[in-house]
Amino acid sequence: MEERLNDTMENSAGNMTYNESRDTKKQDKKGAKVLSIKDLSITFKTSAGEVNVIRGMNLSLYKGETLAIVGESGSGKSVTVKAIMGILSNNGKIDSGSIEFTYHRGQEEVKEDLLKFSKKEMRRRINGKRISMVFQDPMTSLNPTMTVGAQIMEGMIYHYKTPKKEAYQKAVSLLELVGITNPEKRMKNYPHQLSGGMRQRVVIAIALACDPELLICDEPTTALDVTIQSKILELIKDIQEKTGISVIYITHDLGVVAKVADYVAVMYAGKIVEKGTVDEIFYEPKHPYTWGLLSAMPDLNCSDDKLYTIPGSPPNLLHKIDGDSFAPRNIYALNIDFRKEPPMFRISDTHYASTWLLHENAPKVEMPAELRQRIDFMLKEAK
Amino acid sequence: ETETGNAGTDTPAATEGTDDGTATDNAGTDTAGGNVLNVQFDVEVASLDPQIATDGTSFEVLADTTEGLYTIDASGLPALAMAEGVQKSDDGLTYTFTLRDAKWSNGTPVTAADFVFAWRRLVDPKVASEYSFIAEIANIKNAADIIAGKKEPSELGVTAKDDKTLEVQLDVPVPFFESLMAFPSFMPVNEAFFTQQGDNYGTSPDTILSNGAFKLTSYEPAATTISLAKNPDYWDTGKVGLDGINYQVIKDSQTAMLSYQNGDLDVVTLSGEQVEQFQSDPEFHNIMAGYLWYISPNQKVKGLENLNLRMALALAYDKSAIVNNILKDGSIVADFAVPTLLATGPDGKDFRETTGTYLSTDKAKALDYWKKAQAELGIDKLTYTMIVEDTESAQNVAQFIQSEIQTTLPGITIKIETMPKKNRVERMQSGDFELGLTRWGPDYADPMTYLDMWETGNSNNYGFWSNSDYDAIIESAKKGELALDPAKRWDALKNAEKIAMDNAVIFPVYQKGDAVMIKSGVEGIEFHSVGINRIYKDATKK
Amino acid sequence: MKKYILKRVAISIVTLIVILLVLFLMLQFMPGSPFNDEKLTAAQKAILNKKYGLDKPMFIRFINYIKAMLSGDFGVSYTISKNTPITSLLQTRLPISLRLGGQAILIGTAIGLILGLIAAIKHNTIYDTITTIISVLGVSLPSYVFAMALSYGLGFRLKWFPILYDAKNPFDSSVIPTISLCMFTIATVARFTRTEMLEVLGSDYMLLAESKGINSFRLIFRHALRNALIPIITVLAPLVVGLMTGSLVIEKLFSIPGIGSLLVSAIQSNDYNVVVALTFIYSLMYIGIMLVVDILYGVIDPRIRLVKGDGNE
Amino acid sequence: MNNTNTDMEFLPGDFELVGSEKISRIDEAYASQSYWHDIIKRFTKNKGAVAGLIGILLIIVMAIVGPSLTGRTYYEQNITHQNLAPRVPGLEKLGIFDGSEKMHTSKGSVEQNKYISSDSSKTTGLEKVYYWFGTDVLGRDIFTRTWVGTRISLYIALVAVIVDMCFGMVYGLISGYFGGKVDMVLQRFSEILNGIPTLVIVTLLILVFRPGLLTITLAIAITGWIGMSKIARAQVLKLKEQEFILASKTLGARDFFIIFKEILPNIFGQLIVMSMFSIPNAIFTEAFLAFIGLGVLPPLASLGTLISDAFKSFTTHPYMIVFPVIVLAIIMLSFNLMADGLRDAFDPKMKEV
Amino acid sequence: MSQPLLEVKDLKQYFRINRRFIVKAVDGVSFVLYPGETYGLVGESGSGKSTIGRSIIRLYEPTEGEVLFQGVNISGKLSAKDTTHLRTKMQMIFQDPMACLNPRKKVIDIIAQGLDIHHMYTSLEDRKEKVYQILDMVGLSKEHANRYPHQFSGGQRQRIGIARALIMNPDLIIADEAISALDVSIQAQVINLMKDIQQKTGTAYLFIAHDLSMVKYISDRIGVLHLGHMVETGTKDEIFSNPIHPYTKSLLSAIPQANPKVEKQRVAISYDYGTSGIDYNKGVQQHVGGQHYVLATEAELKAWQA
Ligand SMILES: Nc1ncnc2c1ncn2[C@@H]1O[C@H](COP(=O)(O)OP(=O)(O)OP(=O)(O)O)[C@@H](O)[C@H]1O
Ligand SMILES: Nc1ncnc2c1ncn2[C@@H]1O[C@H](COP(=O)(O)OP(=O)(O)OP(=O)(O)O)[C@@H](O)[C@H]1O
Ligand SMILES: [Mg+2]
Ligand SMILES: [Mg+2]
Repeated sequence: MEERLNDTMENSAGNMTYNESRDTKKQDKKGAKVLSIKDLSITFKTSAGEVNVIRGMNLSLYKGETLAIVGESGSGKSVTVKAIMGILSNNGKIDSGSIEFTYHRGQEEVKEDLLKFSKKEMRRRINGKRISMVFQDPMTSLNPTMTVGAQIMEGMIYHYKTPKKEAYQKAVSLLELVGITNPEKRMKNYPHQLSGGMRQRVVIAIALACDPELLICDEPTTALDVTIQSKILELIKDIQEKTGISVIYITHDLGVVAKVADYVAVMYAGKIVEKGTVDEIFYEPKHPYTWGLLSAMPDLNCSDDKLYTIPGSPPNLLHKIDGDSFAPRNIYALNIDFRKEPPMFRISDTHYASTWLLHENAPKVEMPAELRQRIDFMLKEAK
Repeated sequence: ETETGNAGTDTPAATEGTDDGTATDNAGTDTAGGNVLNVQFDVEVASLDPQIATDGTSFEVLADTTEGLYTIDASGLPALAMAEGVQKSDDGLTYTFTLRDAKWSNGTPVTAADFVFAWRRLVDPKVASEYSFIAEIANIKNAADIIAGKKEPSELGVTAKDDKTLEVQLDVPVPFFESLMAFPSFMPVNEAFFTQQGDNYGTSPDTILSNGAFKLTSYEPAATTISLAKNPDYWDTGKVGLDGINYQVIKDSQTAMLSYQNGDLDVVTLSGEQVEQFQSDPEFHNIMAGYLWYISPNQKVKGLENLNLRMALALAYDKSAIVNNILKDGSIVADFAVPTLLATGPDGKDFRETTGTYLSTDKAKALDYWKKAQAELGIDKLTYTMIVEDTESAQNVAQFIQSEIQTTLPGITIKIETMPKKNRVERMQSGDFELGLTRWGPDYADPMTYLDMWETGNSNNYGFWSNSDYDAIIESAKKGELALDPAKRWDALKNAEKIAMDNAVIFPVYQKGDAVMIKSGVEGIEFHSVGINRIYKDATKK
Repeated sequence: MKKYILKRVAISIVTLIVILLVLFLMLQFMPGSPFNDEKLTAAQKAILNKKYGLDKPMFIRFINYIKAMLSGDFGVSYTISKNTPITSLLQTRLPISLRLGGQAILIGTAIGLILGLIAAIKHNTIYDTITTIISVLGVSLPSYVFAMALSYGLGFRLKWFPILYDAKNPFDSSVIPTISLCMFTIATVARFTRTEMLEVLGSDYMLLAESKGINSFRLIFRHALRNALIPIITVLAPLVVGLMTGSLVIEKLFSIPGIGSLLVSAIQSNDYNVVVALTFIYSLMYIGIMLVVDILYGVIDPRIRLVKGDGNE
Repeated sequence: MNNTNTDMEFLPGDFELVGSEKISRIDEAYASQSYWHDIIKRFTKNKGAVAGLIGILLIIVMAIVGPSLTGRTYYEQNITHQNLAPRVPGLEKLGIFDGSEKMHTSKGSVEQNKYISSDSSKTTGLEKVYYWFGTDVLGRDIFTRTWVGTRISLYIALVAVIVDMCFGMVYGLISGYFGGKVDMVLQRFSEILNGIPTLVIVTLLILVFRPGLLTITLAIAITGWIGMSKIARAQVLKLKEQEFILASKTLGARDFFIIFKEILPNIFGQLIVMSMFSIPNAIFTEAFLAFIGLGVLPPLASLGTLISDAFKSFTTHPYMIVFPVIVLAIIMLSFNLMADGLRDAFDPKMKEV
Repeated sequence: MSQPLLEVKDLKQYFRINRRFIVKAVDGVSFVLYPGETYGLVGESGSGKSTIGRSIIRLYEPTEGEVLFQGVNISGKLSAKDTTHLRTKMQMIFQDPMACLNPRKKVIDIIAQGLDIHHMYTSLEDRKEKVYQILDMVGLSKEHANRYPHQFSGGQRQRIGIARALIMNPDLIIADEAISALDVSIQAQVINLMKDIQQKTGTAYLFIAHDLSMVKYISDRIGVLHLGHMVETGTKDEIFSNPIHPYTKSLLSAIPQANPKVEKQRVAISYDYGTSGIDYNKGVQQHVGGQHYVLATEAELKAWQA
């Protein structure tokens, strides 16, 4: 399998070899590329100055695949997917890059750069119908003045002219699917009458209502208990299996990532710092940030020791970052990290990481011992 | 939102006046179609019941539709109307009228009983006509007692000898009795029709009868448009030149003028502001009105009891600047207490023609008086507040007088308080004022309509001035021996005016004129300053 | 909710009676009387007062009035249209004011909303600035200045519309008055719409709606507007009352036989019954509309609960 | 692709571990921003707000110095100078403000200039006279009167805002926050007050009050606050179930603490904007008061009375109304722009420009 | 064990949606909480966890039942003294760190709010000092005191929320999903912080959360809630190693593990109240052993344990 998450390689250095060949087997199974983000850079204008929130991002997604994006709060996960949907806030500007989306119009397959679409075109052709999104904050992302039923049915009626009755039936069954009891009654409720978890499920139902080709879930299950969470994740999986849609998950819950993702992208400060298959990321992480992330997670089996935390806080993107943005928090930082930005180093056809530690000249640094231990335990468990 | 508006619904009454407004030729564009005159009113008609109506606007419409015993002719003198002839007894106490063959618009003849019915209503306390006092002025027998509730209305000194003969008895001879008979309060009402309509009388074209030149075709209470059409049953219908009249109530003078310029109106009244613009226009006319504007000093206020101070104030402001620069509507300087063109004496001359002028502006003299007053009062500074009603012209005049007095008489400060007219009247009647800019309109064509105001105890003697010589003259001229001798009475009234003016009881300012625009082609509208303001019977429109 | 409305209606009736009582008290102190013509003597005034029952104590008059009112009798006018039953005055005048005010409110609200929406959607652009200026001018210029400018321009110079109101041609002749009346509404609505819409448009649920791919029209009108309506209807309510009960100035300027100009004359001439009847109508509308607004609050935004315990046991 | 790699220059120490000492622990993202500095920056970046501020300063300066610029007093009458159109030295050469005006009569319109006689053999005595804004019907200088009137109107604006803020706002906050019975009673009370047409109430004030600024203040205080109270109430209804309010409650915050310390700061911006809308209302209420005799005493005038007086000459001498209206419009526009700017600047959430 | 800090006895909290529809959010829940202990409350969303928290802290008026806090009944009408006691000694941390901080107030004022309300300082200097101390305790610096909430990251905001609660020196903190909006490393920060604080001050926590690994990590005892009923409670070991109630079982089986190879295969046990034939209203709290109780009838308990 070849470089499949990373189409344009900014850089490849050292002993890593760069291979253009394609893994045809994989492609056959998973189908064509649905989404391909190239060199995306996004800036927000604020009173304090311009904030470069996404700083050159590359990502692809194939049909039927599930991609998980993880990373620190504020690293730009939501901004990225909002850019895909064309719903960036007005002060945001896309400086460069492209987002190519392949979809079906009737039988025909079309590939278009979403960034070239006007908002109006996006709404008419893409949003809801072909890409739909589950929003991060269920408390505020439902319209407080519309019943949840109306909000679920709206997309169907609008896009497909579904008769009201049919839409109603479908909405009820969707609510049932996402595990809401008494769906008929809940249809008539206003969002404030539902608990946070219920609201989140409603948001999911809205996203599923129009049978999209690409589903983006921005922290879809943070407010849900684990039973419902797993129900919903399975539901999405089922749908994915049946219809072959592609899914992007954004989540903080590594358990969820482990459950659903085929591929994982780790974001830090507007960049993808590591990406690879889910196994690669969980069992062979290469980037110090990923190490931190995996260590911080509490483990059902681990002891009462203190949880590991990553020191410091994320960089202020208002200021220009010299070198590696993670360097100030990185206990394995090299001198060059403060001077030069690391390129994407290729580890395997599917696994890339952006850290100088992978450079041939760098000292051999292994992941922290506790993490190693934990991974070993996990691997053992897996057998 | 704020509101500017005219409170004024009070109006003069009685006979006589002058005409000034017969318009010139030239065809104008006619929008109303036919020969219909479009006239502006600035208030709504309050009532079309002759015994209830009190205001000039109502009177004007009443005069279009209803005719009393007399009407006022173009020269302002009473002319026979429903009465065909009259006989006056030698003692001047009994009048016998013979009625002409005239019909109400429902076909019933106009009879003497219609007059009796109407006049009894006028004095009946149950009807509570606000104008019942006019029957007292006319001195009709028992009127005062009936009004006061001491006698029954049926005891009023008026009787229908037969259908066409009406006899009226007076307590005291009244020199202006015939012109009073043209006053709308004395207009007839058909009893049968009136009782039939009950409370609805006079509220729509169907509930009112006409015996005059026009009849109503469109009207409702407080309507802003009223239409009249020529009455074919009118006894003198051949002489009526118009096919009809449309009244349009427009309270804002600027809108009215725009409508006039648009051709929607034929007759419109101008505000002072507009005069400057239109005064050289051939369609512009000045009409003398009866109102006298004056300042009333309250003599109970410290300082104002001093004659020198009153004289100083009365002479200190430039009246000609007021009429020429501020009002510009044909108003004239008032150096008198009884207006011009109000009353004609036994000598056949206007009252003013044979009397002098008083209190003419003289700033130097004013200053002298002020010095004397300062010495007498032992002060050198004074502040008075002048209360003024909220109309545009009153305010401008007041501010001008304020500035004039303050410059002419150093040491005197005048403050101005503006208020709605009813507040001003209330405060003046209760003596709660220092200086007040006020006005008085005539009720009937006799100097007495002004002079009896300054009698001791009269409710309109705002300044509480009291002079026994003056009181004696007035009393005698009303009911005493002077009443029996018109010529002597006339001279005595001139003397009374002199006494009042020499005492500076009031500080006259101006006699009001009206500025109207009349479309060329409209002719023959009669304007009067007393009673019915405009009569359209002889008007024509080309 | 039904209980709440019933309770509110009951309280509103009491409020109305209190208003009338206060009014009676106040009228008691109005300078002068309906018969305050200088020419009337004290005796004559006494006769008139007696005829109309004005000699009775205030409280008795109040009770009598309420009694008569219940049977639909608002008394007669004393001065404006002597002895005319006020009901018949209202019959002809009220519909005119209602229609004109209604027109102005509808048009004003519609235009105001549109302007406000444009300003909010095109935030910080020239459109935004223009609407700000329009709405500031709309409130800072008195309506009579607008009215006169319009009748001069459209009526007199261009002759597009008649200057005066004409009952026979109520459509054409109400164009200029309606425009002058709705300026204030336009301005107010535009401004509040803009402020609120800016907030709403920036909210998360608008993003969700946008991501559903529905068109802008639906986005704005189905999703955003309702959430912005609370302050708008709050400011709109008194405007509705004010306009529907007749504008004092505009009716005078255009000779519109409505109840606004009637109120002015009535106050100026102490025509008590007319003042009371018109105030009653005004209060009735005011209270009614406030009630509607309060109910609307709950309908528009289901989170707003006016009654404690409604939904929370 | 590898060629980029060859360009890379590595320094000798590049690939050495830094060690933990260089790792930052305190973030300095906002350390440099001071609160006031930030507000001022946000305010000054807002062009409208700055324009508004300049407008207000300009109007205030003119209200202070304007009346003494022409050497004429606001009450000085010169009846021979009445109804003169504006004439400004310098500008008159451009054909504007040259003292001429158009008069429409039934014969058509004529251009006339009262300063200079059309008959060159005659003089008007006004050739050297300049009235920048013209004169009124009594020959008073409109320029001076306008700026004197501005003083009064600014005072009224201040009163209106204070009444709104002190009374209407508090009333609405309390009514909305407590809801239930309190709301019922307070709302009914304001209904009674508002259910009687303002015209009736204000007309009756004449019995109790004497003209003057105190009366104006009171009249505005009686009815001016209700609109604001309704807005404040509506805003509170929206906010009072928010989580940070609940948080305050769990801390045992008293109701008034919550109302004034928690809710108010969050709606203050909106309320400021709202209160700007009550200014013109107050200004015209004063004009109406003047009309029934409770405003400032003539010859003193406010912008409102100047406008309502000049309105009577609208079709004949339109210039009389133009200047007071323009000044009023500038005041309103400036206040509103500034209020918008202030609201945005004081809103710490507003990150966007 | 010592005297309980908090005793919840048969708490019921109903919401009336409309005349016909009443939500029984909490339907007869009892549990105790001891000083210095952490009690984790888990359960389905909508099962009434937040409602319990809010009823205890008296944001809602309980429909029925008793809440005793340090021996004082706080479920009825409260005297001024008891109110002050309740409001100072029991605090809450909210789920959404942004929504629960007043956006127009500086951090120092937000944190000092409780002090202000209960006049718990001698001078402004003292107030400032106390805030700085707390800031330090939650790992913020005093430079942060003059900022506004939006100028912080999510984790920092939650720290502010914690600081606000801590400054009152409470005996009980109710943390309603205090960490679910945060990312993993920040969650870890906050949890570490809470544990630290507990060690230092002996504060008890009522910890409401979804993330069972976190709950397991922090709690001493756990209560499992379902449809307004406490279906099972016990120490974390009792619950995790010996779950009895089918809902608990299903819940535990659904915990996702950050181990892709395992996770992808794992199948959760499903549980549906409607079809399970269980009636919570019939069950009583059955003692299983230790502090382990299950809501069940005798028969059910037998069946489940088999
Ligand atoms: N409209 C905006 N204006 C200015 N900055 C913005 C805007 N929207 C997002 N940002 C900034 O962009 C950065 C990335 O935000 P984003 O919402 O994508 O984070 P995230 O990765 O989704 O974090 P979380 O996990 O907390 O949701 C943040 O620093 C945020 O402050
Ligand atoms: N104010 C309220 N009015 C009406 N119903 C309410 C209210 N608050 C909560 N409910 C209902 O009570 C039930 C329990 O809600 P609660 O918020 O306690 O659940 P939760 O366990 O906290 O759920 P989540 O984990 O999703 O936050 C839900 O059915 C909810 O709809
Ligand atoms: Mg996000
Ligand atoms: Mg909850």
